[in-house]
Amino acid sequence: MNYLYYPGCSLTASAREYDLATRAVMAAAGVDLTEIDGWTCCGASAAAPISDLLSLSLSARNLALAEQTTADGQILVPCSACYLNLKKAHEALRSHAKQRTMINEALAAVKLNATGSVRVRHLLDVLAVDLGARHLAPLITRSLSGLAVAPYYGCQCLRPYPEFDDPERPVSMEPLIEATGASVHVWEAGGRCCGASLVSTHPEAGLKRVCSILKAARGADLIVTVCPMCQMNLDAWQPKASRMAGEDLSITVLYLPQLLGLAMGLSHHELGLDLNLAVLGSFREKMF
Amino acid sequence: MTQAIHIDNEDWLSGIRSFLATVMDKTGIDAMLVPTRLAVKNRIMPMLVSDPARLAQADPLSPAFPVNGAKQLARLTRLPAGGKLAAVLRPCEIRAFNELVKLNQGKRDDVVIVGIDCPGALSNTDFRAFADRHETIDAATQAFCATAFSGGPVDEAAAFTSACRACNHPTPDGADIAVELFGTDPTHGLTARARTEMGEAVLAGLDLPPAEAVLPQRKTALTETLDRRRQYRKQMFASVAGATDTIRGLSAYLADCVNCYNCRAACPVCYCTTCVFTTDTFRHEPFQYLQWARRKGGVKMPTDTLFFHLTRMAHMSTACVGCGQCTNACPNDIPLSDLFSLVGHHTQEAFGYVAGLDLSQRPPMCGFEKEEYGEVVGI
Amino acid sequence: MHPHLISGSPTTHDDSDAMAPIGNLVNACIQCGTCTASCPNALEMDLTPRKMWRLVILGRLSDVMASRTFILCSDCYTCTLRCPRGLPLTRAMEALKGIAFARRETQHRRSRLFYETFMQTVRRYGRIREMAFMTRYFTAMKNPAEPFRFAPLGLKLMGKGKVEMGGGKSTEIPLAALFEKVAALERTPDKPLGKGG
Amino acid sequence: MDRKIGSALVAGAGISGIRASIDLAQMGYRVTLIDRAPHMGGILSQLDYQFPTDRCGMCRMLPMLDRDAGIQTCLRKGLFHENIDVLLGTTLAAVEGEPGRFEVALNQAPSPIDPDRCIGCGQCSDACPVSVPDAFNAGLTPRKAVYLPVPHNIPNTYTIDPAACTRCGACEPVCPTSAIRLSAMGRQAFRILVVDDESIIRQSLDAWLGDEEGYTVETAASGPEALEKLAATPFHLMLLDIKMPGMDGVTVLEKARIIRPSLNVLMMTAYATVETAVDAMKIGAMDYLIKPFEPESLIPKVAAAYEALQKTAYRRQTVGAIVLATGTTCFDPSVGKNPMGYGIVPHVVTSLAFERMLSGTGPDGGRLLRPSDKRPVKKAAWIQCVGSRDLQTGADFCSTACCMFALKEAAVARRVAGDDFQATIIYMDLRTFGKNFERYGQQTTSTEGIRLERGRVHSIVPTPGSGDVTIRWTSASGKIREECFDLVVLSIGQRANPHTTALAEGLGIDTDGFGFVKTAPFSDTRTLRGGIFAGGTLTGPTDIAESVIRASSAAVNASRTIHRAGGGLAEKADDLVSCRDVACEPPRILAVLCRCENNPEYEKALDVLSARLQQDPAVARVKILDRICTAQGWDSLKETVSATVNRVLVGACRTFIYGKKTRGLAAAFGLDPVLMEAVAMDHHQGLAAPATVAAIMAGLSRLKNVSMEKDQGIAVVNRALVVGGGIAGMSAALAIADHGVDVTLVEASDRLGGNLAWLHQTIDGTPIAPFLEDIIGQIEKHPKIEVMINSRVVGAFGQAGHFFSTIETAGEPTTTAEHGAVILATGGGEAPTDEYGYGTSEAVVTQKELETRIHEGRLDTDGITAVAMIQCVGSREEPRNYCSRVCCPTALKQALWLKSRKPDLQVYILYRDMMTCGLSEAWYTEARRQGILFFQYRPDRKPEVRITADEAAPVSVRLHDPILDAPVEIAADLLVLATGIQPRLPETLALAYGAERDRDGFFLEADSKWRPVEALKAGVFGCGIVLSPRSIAEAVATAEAAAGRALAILTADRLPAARTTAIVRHSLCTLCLRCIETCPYDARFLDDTGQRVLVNPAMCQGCGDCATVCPNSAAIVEGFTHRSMFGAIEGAMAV
Repeated sequence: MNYLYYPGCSLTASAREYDLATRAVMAAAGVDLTEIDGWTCCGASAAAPISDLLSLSLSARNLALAEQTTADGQILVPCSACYLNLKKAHEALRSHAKQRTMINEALAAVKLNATGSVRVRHLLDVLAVDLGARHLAPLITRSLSGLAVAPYYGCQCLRPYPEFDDPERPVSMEPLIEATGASVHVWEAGGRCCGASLVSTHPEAGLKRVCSILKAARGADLIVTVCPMCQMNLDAWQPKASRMAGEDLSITVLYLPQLLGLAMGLSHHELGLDLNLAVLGSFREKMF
Repeated sequence: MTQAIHIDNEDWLSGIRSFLATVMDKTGIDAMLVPTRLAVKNRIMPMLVSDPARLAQADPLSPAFPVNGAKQLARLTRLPAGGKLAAVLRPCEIRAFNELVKLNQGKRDDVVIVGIDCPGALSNTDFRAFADRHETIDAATQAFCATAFSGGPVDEAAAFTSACRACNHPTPDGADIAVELFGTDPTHGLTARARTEMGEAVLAGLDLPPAEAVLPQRKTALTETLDRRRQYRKQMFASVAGATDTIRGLSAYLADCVNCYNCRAACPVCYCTTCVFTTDTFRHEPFQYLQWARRKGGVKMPTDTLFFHLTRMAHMSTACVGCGQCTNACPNDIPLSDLFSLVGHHTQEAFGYVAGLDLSQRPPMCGFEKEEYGEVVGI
Repeated sequence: MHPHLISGSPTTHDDSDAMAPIGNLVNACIQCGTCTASCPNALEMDLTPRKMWRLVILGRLSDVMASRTFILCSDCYTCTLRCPRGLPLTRAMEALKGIAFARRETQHRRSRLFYETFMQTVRRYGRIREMAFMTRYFTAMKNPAEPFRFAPLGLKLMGKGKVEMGGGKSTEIPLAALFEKVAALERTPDKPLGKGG
Repeated sequence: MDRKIGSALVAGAGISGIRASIDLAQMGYRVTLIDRAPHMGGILSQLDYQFPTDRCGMCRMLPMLDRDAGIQTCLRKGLFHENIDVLLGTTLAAVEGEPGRFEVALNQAPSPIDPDRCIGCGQCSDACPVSVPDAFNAGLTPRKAVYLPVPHNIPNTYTIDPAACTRCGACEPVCPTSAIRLSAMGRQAFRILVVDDESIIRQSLDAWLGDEEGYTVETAASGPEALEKLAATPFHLMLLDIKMPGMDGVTVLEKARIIRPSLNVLMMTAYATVETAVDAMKIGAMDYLIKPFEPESLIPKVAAAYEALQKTAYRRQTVGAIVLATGTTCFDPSVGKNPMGYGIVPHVVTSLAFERMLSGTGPDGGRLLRPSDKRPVKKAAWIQCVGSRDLQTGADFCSTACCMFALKEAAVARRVAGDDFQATIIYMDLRTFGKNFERYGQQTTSTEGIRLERGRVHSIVPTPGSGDVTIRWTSASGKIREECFDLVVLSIGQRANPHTTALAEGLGIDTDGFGFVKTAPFSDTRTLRGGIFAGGTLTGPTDIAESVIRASSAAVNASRTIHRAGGGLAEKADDLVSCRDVACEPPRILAVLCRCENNPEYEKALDVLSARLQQDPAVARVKILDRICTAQGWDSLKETVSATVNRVLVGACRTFIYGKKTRGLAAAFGLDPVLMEAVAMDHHQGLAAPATVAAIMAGLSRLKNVSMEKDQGIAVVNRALVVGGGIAGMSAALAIADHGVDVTLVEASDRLGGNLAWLHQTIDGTPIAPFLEDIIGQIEKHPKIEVMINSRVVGAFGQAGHFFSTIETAGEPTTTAEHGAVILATGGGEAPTDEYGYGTSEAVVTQKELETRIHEGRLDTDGITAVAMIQCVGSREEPRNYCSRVCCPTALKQALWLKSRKPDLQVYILYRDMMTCGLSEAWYTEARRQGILFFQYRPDRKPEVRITADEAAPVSVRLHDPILDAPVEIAADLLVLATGIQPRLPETLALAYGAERDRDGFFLEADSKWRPVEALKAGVFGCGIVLSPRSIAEAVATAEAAAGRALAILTADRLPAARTTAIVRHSLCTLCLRCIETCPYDARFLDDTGQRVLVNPAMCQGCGDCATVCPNSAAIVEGFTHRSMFGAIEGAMAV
């Protein structure tokens, strides 16, 4: 299996461990990742309000680069926000002739042209559908039994494009978690919003989202995420959320590939576990 | 609207005779149905009187109650009679007549009804004995009136029928003109009061002096009478109910019945021209009688006596006015009226119905109500 | 309360033209309130989403701009998913942010600067350099207290070596040409991809 | 009048199909009624209660005239009519030909259980090891793979669900009557012979085709062996190897074609012998495969042969016209993007499941318990518009029935669960748009304590720590509400039947984007192909009453097609066999008892029973026959024919069979059918059970006392009188006249057309004037229609079959018309108003005035910038407390028209609940999209209108906007008031025909759901807006429905009286008239002399109310004389 790889800005900085773990787990699963050469920011959630065309063009630029590498390839995207932006651009290129023309007019300025021939895939989509528990289970060398894992999907890998999971009640992570021997923490918050950039821009509103998710995770040993924004909101802001809630909401938060990697016997160094902001001592003792 | 007149200076019997004659004369009545002494025998029967002179023999105050006059009046009013009619009736006769009117057997509009307070009546047997103890029928009536309306005993040998003792409607509420006697001194004349517009029109044309308001004595006498009757009625109901609450008990109660059907003939609200019991319906196949005999080892002949009474209950208990004529008619002294009053009381109660009182109240089971459907079939 | 005056006469309309493209997105709204009940941030909003859409449909731009409802949209797409009319509500929210930024609404300055600074970083480096972005943002905010709000987080990230401290020229892919071309295209009279278009 | 006979096909045996079938059967056609399901009744088989009665009542659809042509029984159990053949498990595979002569192919699923043998004992089900959710109980209970589709069906034959059945065979041996043949089911019935010398090939083909694909496979290792097998048993397909030692494949093929000429043969060849294979095809092989091959290349070829065989088994017949009534399905929330917790959160059920929970045949015997923990439900919420009005689920339509459905469910639930039951309905618009719906809604919500909440729920989650359900919605005021319920009911919408598209494609008719069948303009039932009509919900979601109306409309249109084509496709009716006159003979009864079990107890019971019967001198003979329900048994019954008996009593377990066959049996005996009596010997009770014996003895007694008098019925005047020359009256007149029946059409005004004269166009832009001209043209040139304008009916009397009407025409002498039926189509008009400043300003107009201005080109759109419309003016509150249904679509129509003329014109619509039911919802969506502004108002907070002096905006409307929770003021150039429709049915006219008006003055129908276009009094019909407010297409549908129902009378020479009718024995009658008063069908009346009570035998339904009130049996019902009743009682008592 071979995928083009679009890490996105976060994975080069605040979510470096996500990048490390993704690459490590994919390698262990025999999947080749080819990073798109010269990729740039997808525009995140900031471009669209400024300009739709800009937002689409920024993402399309990356699709164009991908097409140059493998015209009928598939891009694996670990970041949900990047995934959504690339997907929107892909959708515009595929389904809206007028938009395709406009985008390519803009891309002409950087001497690129995009057709939308590559497919955009979220990391979770690839893990759950292409690999699946059936493929991953044989790679598990270390059972994580005894751990209760709360699967946190966030929003943008589920919505608005219901590509690989039920956007109201996602389940795609469950077989993967179960494959590691861990149990799934049953909760309703898996697809609820983490607050996204509100946590930075309007913390009084955003932190409430964080609080409610962390509260719902009570009883779980850890939360796993598939998006750097979600991860940051759930781990980095834990102290602040705890203060806001007036109770200790600390919990270990890992990226999904980190959890899988642990079960596959990869080292914490390979998985970038040292970079995580919220790994409780108890968890550390148990696992490391 | 009530207009009342006073009839004075005479004894009641003379007073009422002169009053009826005045009504006939002044109101242009062609004929009047009134209890009257027979020319051929010292007996009282309803008579259709067209000659006002014959009213000298009229005697609506006598305790004689040979038949319920409602049935007779229905015959007179069923179709246009070609003349103006009046009728003098007991309260239970009026009630029975009203039931017949509802069943399209008579017309109320075509007749002026004079009703008279009723203290009760005697069975035919008792009346004959009572009458025979007096010189004349008039004397018997005078003797009766002397005590009856104040609640005293009528005669030592003669007692009111059970139906009368249990009657709770002794005043002629449905009449056009009501003659009030309860609580009144026989020597002080009597009061006739209009109860309808028609009655009012009649009285207005008589040139008789107006009466006073209702006397307090009347109220007292009525209250006492009703109390006494209620008590009797309660006891009577209890004892009949106790005796008939099983099929066996009921069969015993009616055991003396010989299917003479007299009770049915006497009943004022049994209105069928041909009763189903006199049709061929109950002339069973001989095979059938044999089957019955085979099944039980023996069957009482005539058959269907119990069924006859049950059928009559089913047909007329909602219309039963409790006049007592069934008991009066029974040659074998079955206290039928007690039983029918009891059953009538319950069936009428079930339908929120009172027989004979309100002409505008339709008899039960007369119409098809969609809403009842669910109740009846239970869905 | 003074009634909102609405009438067919455009003079009494309140800059409704500016919102017309958004109106086209949400006109079919039947005010059922699914968006409000679904929105994770509805409780923090001054206008419920339903109320805000109602105002958008009624063309009441200033009331909408005065609200922080659309700024508080965290792009979770739950309302978009659930809207029985299938309206692109999240997209309409983004478009409202765009209008507010373009109008330089003072009450939304902080958000605007956050977004604008972000894009400037992208324009200059091609990728987001978190430190550079934050520095620019705090400068733009001209609020000396602002950096402290993020200080603990920044320090934590730096401690983990998770913030690019500048340098690393090799990853710099300036996108000014693309930004300018887009701007030029949007200036042309026929702008099929204008805000919310 | 043309007397033509023909036949029709009705596809779909739900309520609409049943209605259409009965209508066609009553008009004399032979009807084939098919349904894909193994049971009748469609979705209504699952519903026990319908509003407004909150009961069933489907049986009211049964024919009231000529009742004896069918069996009067609960329609949810079955439909038995001598003109209707019901084929279940059958689909319409193909249609060829032209209107009037269609060749149809019907695909009947082979039934592994022989319905003639199955006695419904259920032993097969007990033996079946498979358990699946029972769709009948909406999955709330399990059932076996062999099961009863509907517990109350007659005949209640078990059936096998091929999808669930594992073919384990456990059921076959336990069946006491050997009714089950699993091998007859589907692919298993397809027999394949594999002939190959290599055992590996034989084995793998056996595995692929037998084990995997489910065919029956046998193998032969050589040519001779194959030929031996072919000679012994038939096969459908042979897979034949070419290269075999001894006899080669081609030789085998040649020989096989002699033994089995129609055998399909598929050659298997190596690459080297392809040429031989090609030659083999020349001598009759169907195809060849080159070895080695994969299952993927083999299986389609086998499947094709199988399909081809299936097609040859299609039942083919010729019909004159086709009515499609295949209905809709319920929306399944679990498949959508928003499952609403369904299938996820416990105690979230669909409205259909809730219906089953309330049912006595449901999971808990009608006690309202939660599905999983069986806790009584005391607090439930209904969530409306699940899968309706939801573009996310592809439903830009309103399912129409769910609002009333929820109100009914809540009301019934409250009755079932007690007064402490709390019901909450969360809705978007409460669409109480039908006749009496508004009052039912108001009454239900006030007296039944049902809480209504305007809102749309989204979040549905389990309440932590309990089995309850927490839901969240935004209240009208904007507050976010969260509440916990024992149970949440999803009011699921209707969906086009998924099979409709394929059906439509096959028939060459169109469907819309939602999968509903498209119809011709101004019709709800004419598909785009002549001769094919659609009833019920096939053309768009609707409720029961409208489904029934559409079904009747489709039926009458089908009938017109057959007439136009000349009719005459029906099997010839048997000539009436002359009957022996046995009236003067004493009864000599042949008693026949059926034996369907072979065991000593049964034999003993039969002996006892026959001895009992023989005791009666009227019984001439007792015969015991085996299994009369089988063809063999029936033949043996016919062999007992003898002239020595003059009455026949049949005691057997399934009397419905004899009900249908009685006439045949009677003919065999040369006796009147009334002398045949079939009595049910209930095998569930046992033959010796007192109830069984009692039933037989009662039957004996009925037979002994049967009356042979037969009423000759009433002569029919074959003319219809239609009162009212609007679209409804004209449509009805045309539908009747097209059948060759004369019609007198009376119109009060000086021209035909009614309201259509001022209507401009429909909401989809179809102009109305050409349509009206066309209709008037048809009327005027129709030789069978006599039009009387400037005329009115001033008096009438008579009965169904023969009415006399006095008609006054301006300036002409009064005439009297004699007719067999009357259709009242006097219509209605826009209600007057003086609200909202109407009459004080030219700027305030009604919707009619606006339409007229548009129609006459008097509306100057250039001069105006804003138009406001107020809906429900004087409607949905006393005294006009009903929804006029057309006003909301009308407002949308005008608004969209205005917008199309002048896009920047502002249009404001002030409404209470938008009543855009069915497919008109899409116009609502479109209007919103176009920027038309909608403001909801409550009746306790109505808009206030001020007429200003401002010329630029002469009208100012103030109201409270509930969403903004703020006052809003609208300045408009024009204010349009929707005042609704009021009927025009003079009381004297209604009374003249014995019809009644409802409290709002509309024509009172016999039953709002089941008999929606007829009065309780037979022969009197209503249609158009005199029935209730409706659109043009809906009015036309009612007109055609009324015409169809009237034709059931008008096409007969005499109205046949039923066997069981009341009579009067005048010598006994006392004329108390209680019987007249009590008769619910107005069948009794006093003759002109006033001295005799008479009965109209065609109208009498034999209910016996008269006999009950009559004290002396002057009123009796034929067949229920005292004698026979006593005998029946005696029979019962004698046990």
